[in-house]
Amino acid sequence: MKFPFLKEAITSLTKKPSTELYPLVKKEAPEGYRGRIKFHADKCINCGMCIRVCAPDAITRTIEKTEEGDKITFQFYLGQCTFCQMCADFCAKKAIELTKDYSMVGTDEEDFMVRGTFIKKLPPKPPVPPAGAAPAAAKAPAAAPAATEKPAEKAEDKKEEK
Amino acid sequence: MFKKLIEKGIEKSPWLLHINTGSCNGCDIELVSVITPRYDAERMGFKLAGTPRHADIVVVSGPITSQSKERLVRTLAQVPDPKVVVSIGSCPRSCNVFHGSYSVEGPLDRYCDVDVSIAGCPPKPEAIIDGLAKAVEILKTKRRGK
Amino acid sequence: MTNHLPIIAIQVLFLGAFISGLVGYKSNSLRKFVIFLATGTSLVLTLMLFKPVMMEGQIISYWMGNWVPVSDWAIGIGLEVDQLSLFFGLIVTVTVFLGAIYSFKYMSKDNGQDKYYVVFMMLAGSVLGFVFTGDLFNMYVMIEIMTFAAVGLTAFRNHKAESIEAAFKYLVVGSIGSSLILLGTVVMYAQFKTLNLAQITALLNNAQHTPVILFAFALMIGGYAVKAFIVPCHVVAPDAYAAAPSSVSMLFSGIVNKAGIYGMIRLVFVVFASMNLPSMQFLLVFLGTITMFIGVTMALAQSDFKRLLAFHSISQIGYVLTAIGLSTILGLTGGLYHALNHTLFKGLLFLCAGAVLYSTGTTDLNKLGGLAKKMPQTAGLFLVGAFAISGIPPFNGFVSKWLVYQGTFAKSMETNNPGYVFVTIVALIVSVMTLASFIKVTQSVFFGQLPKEFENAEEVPLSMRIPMWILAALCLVAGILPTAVIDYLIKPAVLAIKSAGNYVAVMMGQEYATKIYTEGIAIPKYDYAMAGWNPTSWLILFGVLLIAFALVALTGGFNPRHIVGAENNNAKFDVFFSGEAAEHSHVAGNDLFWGLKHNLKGYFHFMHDVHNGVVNDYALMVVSTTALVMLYLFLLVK
Amino acid sequence: MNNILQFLFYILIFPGFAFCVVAGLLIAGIDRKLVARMQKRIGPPILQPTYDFLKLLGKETIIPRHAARKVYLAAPVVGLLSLVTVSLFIPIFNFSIFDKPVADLIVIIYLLTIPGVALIIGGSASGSPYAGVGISREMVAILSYELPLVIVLLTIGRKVGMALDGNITFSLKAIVDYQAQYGPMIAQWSMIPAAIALLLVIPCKVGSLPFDIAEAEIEICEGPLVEYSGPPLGIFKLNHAIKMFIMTSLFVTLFLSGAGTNFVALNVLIQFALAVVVTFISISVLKAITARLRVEQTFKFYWTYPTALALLSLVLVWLGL
Repeated sequence: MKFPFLKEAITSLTKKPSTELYPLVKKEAPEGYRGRIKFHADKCINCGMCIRVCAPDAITRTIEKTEEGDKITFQFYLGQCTFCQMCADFCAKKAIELTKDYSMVGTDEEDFMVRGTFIKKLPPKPPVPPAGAAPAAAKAPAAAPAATEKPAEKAEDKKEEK
Repeated sequence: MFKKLIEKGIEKSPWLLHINTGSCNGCDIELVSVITPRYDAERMGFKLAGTPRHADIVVVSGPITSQSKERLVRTLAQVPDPKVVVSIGSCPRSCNVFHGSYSVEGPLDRYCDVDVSIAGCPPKPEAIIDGLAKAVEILKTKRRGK
Repeated sequence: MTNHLPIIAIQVLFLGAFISGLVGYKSNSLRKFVIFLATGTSLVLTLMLFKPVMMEGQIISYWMGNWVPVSDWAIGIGLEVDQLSLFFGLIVTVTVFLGAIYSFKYMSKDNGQDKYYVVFMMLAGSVLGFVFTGDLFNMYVMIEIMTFAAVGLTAFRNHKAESIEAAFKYLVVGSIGSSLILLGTVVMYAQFKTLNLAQITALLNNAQHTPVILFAFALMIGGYAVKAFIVPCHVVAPDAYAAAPSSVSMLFSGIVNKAGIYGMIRLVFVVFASMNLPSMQFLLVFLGTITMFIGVTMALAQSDFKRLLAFHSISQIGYVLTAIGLSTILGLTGGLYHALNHTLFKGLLFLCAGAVLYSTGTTDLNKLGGLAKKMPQTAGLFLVGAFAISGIPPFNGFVSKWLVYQGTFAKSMETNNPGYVFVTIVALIVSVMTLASFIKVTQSVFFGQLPKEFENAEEVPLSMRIPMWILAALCLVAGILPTAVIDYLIKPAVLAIKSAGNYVAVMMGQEYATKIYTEGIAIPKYDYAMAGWNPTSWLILFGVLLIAFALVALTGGFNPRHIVGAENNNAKFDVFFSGEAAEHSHVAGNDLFWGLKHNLKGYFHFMHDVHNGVVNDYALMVVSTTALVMLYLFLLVK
Repeated sequence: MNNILQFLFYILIFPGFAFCVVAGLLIAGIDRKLVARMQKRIGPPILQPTYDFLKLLGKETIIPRHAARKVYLAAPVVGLLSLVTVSLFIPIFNFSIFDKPVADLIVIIYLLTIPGVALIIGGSASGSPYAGVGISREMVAILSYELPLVIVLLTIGRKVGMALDGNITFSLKAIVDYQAQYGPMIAQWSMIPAAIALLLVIPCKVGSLPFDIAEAEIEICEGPLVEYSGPPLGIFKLNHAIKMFIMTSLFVTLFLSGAGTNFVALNVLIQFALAVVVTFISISVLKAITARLRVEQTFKFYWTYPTALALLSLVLVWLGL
């Protein structure tokens, strides 16, 4: 009969336990951990690539037509997510981020929803063309960032659940 | 006083029953790691019970496959009151990547009230500890409500 | 008046056989009445002997036809009831009475009942005659009647092949035993020209143990070993016990093998007065030890309820033989106590087996299960019997087994012989194994899941339960009042064993005895008192604790609100089977204890091969045992 | 009247029911803590068994459909009662509640089998196939450890009997007196193998880890306990804890006892402290470093090593050493 762990057991008695006191001492997840999704609605351009790459269909998008433009809501359902980071990787604008927050505990569905809403303005109605088309075409790219500025402010009220 | 003592006991000694309903074992391994020396859930009184009759908290992992559905329902019924059902990982919540499969009959809330869900695929052991702590609170309120 | 009681008690039983044969085929109830009256009268008569014999210490002698000894030479047949005889006589009458009551309902499904009762009463009368008689040849006659009655009863359910087979085996081996006894008797008569036990005792007291006497002695030991089913002469017992109706199996274990034990005691202690020889003590202790060990291990391997009980009978007889082989006061007390207890609990267990057979039609442990729900009383009574035989306090088996352990160990201290410690160890292990095999029966018959085909099983009728209740109550009484039992039953019997001189004096007259026992009749002392075990105070403790528990329960410890019934059709009350639907998944008796059997498989295979069922081998075993005993006696007993 | 009250005090408070419960739960808690520390864990609080017990009192009791109701509910209580009864008979150094010897070692051994039997009968009555497997294992375990246990006790009886009056004695009081006179039993080198054998028997008797084949929660769902829930389960767990205390306390009385001090309270404390030490040596260490054996391995183990040790002791004592 051999008791290979006898010595170790006895010596462990006097040593400090290797247990982490988790709920008392908070713990940071390691670098690269894929936790709760954070959606930066201000960066999103509604390309829909994330939806296409999401294997479990955790991302839904609703589009409401409003006067100002399309009110677009991205909804990430953490209860369905595999945390594979595909969406973040494929996001051209880096609007999706998987944070290190691992503690995702909830009692109902709402606790697992990450939503982000922004309004995609309709392209401005083409004004009566002034003298030449070329300057108008050159102006439009300059106007586009200004147009996205506004919805970004509105996106402040996006729901960011803890 | 007796009631208070029992409540204290319930708070301090929740026993878990783990049901795997076709999970990929990711969550199961994380749950087991909760009772390893590193996380040592036993210091909070958690213990893995072998049978539903001993359990207070039922931890379900996996999408409910059609094979396991019947067994799950029967086992859940056999747990004595008060009991709390905890779903662990995304699968019982929504079937995750398996949803829509011909052999999956989830999600779990079709068959019982899920009291606490822990998201993650799989959740980190710390998250499981958080979820179980929440489950204990719910267990206490359930005991009081009786 | 008291002088006539023994012969009347015997004759009432034989008369009962005769009358029930005459009138029995006419009317069921008349026959039952006759049987009840006969067995009841016999019981009352032996009970009436209790006061003069057990309490006042009289020894009753009765010369048939008043053929009293002429000039110190016994010519007639005498009955002599000393305390030992009465002790066994009480066992016999109680067992017969309860067995008869049980038979009324139990046998009602069989045909040919009138014949059954005739043979039944013959068996009863012969054993009572055997223990009351004071005549060597009469002993042979009675045991011969007993054997043939037993064979007839074994074959009673002759529509089953097993019954016929068992009866045949029993007939062959039993006849060999009887012939050995007869041969021994003949040799004794040739030597002493008398058949009276008392006179032979007296003559042997002064005579040398010549080879002829040793020859006769060995033959008789062999013969009575067959009657008591002592290993290796036990081989027919399991078949016979299992094949006979349960009320008869109860008689077999209660009185038939007790008759063998009584014959042994009477011969080795009183007639041959040989038990102060260490070699004789060793012989009996050795036989007893292997008997109890082989009996119990064979029982562990059985899968039939009654066969299992039969092997336990053998095992328990081993205890009795071991204890009386010690030949100390403590040992004899333990041995006789265990003989009494064995009758009580084994009778109870056989009746339970009968009840199971009555309501389900089988005793196969692998088929039965879950009967506790259908037959709660039988299950409870069976548990009492099982605990008693396993020696769980406060039942009676504990007391007597404890005396046996004490006795063997004290003997080892006394003689400084380590062999007796070994006997103690074996006795304790055998006790645990007994528990194991009864756990097996409990699990496979009464608990677990109920097979579909027994869903309509019912509790047995009241008249079958009454004897079981009485036996269970006696088990408990003998367990919690050991001091009373020892004072009134065991102690006189033990003293009677030890005082052969008294036996002679009563039968042949005081003058004759003093002439023979020139240095005076030794008066034995009973130097043992129950000290280490006081069950009454223990029981009081138990009661107080129980009350305390009841209080806790009432004040909300176990809130009855939480105890949920199991009557509705909810999955919640299914047995947990890892979520599977509760199909029939009863662990059968054969599959229990594989861990044990696996480790001892060499031994079990050997035992399996020995019990091969070939009658020739069995006869050979009996004869060679006798030969070995003879050899042993010739070589070692001086 | 005074006598009865005193008797009631003995039974219900000390050294009976209440003391047993407290000591048993404490020892079980200490054992769990020690095992955890040996595995480098923090481990549950010492009161954890108490919490478990209290919780189980508040749970629902489900009686399965196949169960024999009365036996099923009575079994744990009978086991507890017999354990409490044993506690009354074990002397704590020179303190014993009976003046006369009422029960000796064999009685105690038989009474100590009752909790095992109660577990078996209760499990059997629950009607579960897992329980069927469990009870068979439990029974084989009883068969296994009983052989060395019996030999150890006979050795002690022989040793004490030879020293006192040449007569056999299994009286616990005589054993304690003997130790008061000649020093603790373990100090005699011929008794050391017996002591080791008894130390090896204790884990199986209380059903702790290398030998907890009957209650293997992973393979057979806690065996006989599979269907129990609520208060009856709580009482079984309590039995388990009390058995731990009683077995270790018995070891202390048999091998480490002596005259003790004049104060009962101090004696009790010493007894308890020694019992904790014995628990540590024989239960906790084994539990921390071993994995579960199979049933036939357990049987083989007990009928070889501890039996050989006990026999060695018996032979030594027989030779008068």
